[in-house]
Amino acid sequence: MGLINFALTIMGYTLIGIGAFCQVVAGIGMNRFPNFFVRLHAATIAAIGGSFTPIIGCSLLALSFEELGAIRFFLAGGGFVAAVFLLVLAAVGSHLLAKAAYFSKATVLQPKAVDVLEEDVRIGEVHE
Amino acid sequence: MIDAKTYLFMVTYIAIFANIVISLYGIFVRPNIIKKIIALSIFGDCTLIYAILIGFRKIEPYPTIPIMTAQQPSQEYIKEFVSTAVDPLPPALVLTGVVIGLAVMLFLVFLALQVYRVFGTLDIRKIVRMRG
Amino acid sequence: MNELYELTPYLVLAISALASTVAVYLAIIEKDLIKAVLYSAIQSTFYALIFYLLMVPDIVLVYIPVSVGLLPAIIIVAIKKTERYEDVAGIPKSSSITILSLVVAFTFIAGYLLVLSHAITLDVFPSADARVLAKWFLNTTLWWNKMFSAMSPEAVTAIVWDYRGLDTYFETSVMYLAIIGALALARYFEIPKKEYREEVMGMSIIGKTATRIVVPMILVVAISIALHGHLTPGGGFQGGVTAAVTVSLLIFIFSTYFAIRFFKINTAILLRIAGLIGIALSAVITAIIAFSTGQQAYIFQNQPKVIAQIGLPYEVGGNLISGTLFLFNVFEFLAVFMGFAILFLLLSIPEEVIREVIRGEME
Amino acid sequence: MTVEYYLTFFIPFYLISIIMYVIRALKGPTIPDTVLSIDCLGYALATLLVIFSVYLRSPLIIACAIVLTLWIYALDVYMSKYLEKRELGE
Repeated sequence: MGLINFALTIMGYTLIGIGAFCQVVAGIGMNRFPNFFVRLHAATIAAIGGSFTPIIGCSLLALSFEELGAIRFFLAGGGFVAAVFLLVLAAVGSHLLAKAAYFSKATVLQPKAVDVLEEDVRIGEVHE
Repeated sequence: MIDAKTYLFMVTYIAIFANIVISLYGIFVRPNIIKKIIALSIFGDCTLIYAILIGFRKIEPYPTIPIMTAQQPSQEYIKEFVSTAVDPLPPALVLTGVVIGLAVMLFLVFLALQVYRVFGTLDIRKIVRMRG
Repeated sequence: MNELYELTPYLVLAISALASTVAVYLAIIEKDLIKAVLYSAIQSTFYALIFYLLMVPDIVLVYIPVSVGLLPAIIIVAIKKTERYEDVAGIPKSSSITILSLVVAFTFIAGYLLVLSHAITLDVFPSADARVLAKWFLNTTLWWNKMFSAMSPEAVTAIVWDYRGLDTYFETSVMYLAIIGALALARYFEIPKKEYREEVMGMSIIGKTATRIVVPMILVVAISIALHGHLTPGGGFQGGVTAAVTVSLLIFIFSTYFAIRFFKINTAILLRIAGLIGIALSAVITAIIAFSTGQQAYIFQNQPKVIAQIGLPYEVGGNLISGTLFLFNVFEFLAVFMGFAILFLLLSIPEEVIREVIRGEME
Repeated sequence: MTVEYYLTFFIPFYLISIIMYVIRALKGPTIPDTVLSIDCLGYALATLLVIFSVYLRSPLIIACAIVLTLWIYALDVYMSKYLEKRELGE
């Protein structure tokens, strides 16, 4: 096993481990946080830390996986494409959902400390 | 004879059978047409999974997909492929079944919308009473 | 005795099946239809994992778009146009107990049948051996003898469009009939003529920008799934339903009036008919060539057979194209994509327009 | 067998988090909570699909993960369109 392969393997396992940790943290947060807008925070950890990172890690691991032959580049490329889609779409999806949930009042805002958006809407800077 | 893998596989089999029973209850007892459509789609999915379960093979360590990765396979490669790949016939039947199931569901949804526009309700009991 | 780590796929299989049972139970007894749809989406994602672990990637590629994407979308549209809550006035309160007793009874029956099948055949259910027919298909899908082969490394696409091509042809026509039925129900409805205005219509600017970037990427992925259908998992059906997401994204994120710049209903119907004619022509293309040169041929013939020596080339310039399978995949992609585009455009017609039309018909 | 051996250490964590997302999705008091949990569930499942495609040594099945990420986004879009007050086509 060459040095580059060894480095790729170690990096792959490390990223997958970070992803596992982030998933568990996000799962706990999803269950313990009080309302929807706080849970968005857990969702970002689940999407970026918990999914984007380990998919990249799997791609790196696949690149170093010489038993598969030339087809391992297919696996690595597919993993990178999936990661890019996830990076773009997870954030946008959360944004659309949060905006719709706020303006349609489909979810409760309690407990809240401060709601700046409400004041902006009242002044007229933001409108929906 | 029955090892841990077979036991876990039987758990899957029985859980999906439970899904069939629950969705049949939904189709027959629940009054709303949209709820009936949801239950019908779940029932269709369960039957498709049964079709796939028939084609599965328990091979050590795990079976492979019915797709070759070599463009010009040798005799030995084909022999190994045949001895490890799952049955390709159920996927071929299920593949068209999924798409046609979706088209039929769409037609049912269009019918339900038309029923709502004409009768003003989706409750099957009220629609039956309105006849005449 | 197996090593413990070899059990992982089977363990995940069992866990996802049990989780899907919980989701199905809640989806059926839920009074709020929107929540019922979401619970059935959870069930669908778990079923996708089950299909994946049963090693049938073709089904996963077609099942995820259909059951996670298109079906919830359509039912959500239907709920938005009709009523959200189910009226459960007449149903007895003990319905959950009824379900549980039914489930227990029938599960015992299923377990009994399973044990009976083990006892009769003296073999455990996921058998280690495959059926003779399956072995035949797997053996001949890419073989040195072109007489019996489909010359495609993917056995599923070979069965769908070569070995059992006539079945698939009639199943495609069933789907065509369902779409014709929907078109007939919506025969007098037209999309109102309005200009698309960027600042008033659609969702927020972030969503629009991201969708503008992503839609071409989705189309590229869909086309690559469709065109590589004879080499990798995928094919016409899978590519078509993946591409149908672009139409739904354009309608939901921008508006119908933006989407009909690209997909007018009549154009979509024309392209769909072109796809279906293409499928029919690909089915008889070897027969046409054979009759024009005075030979014999079968319908749905791909490679040369014993008494019919005409066949399409299975590779062009060193690239495997598997004869007619490539053509079938391209035309099926067009037909499925445009069929779902038509249905989405019909679903997005505003309800006031439809009600006026129906009032006019009744008077 | 080394890859299977090491990946088995990580897979239970993903399973635990998936079960936690399912609990929140089934419990979620309002609809946006449920949709958000289904999002996270979908992303965790996509990760699990990629990991299993390395685990089972079948590189061709990676395309499923790409399609899953696309459609989870589509579910978001549908639900936020439902929650908005405007007509569907606009």
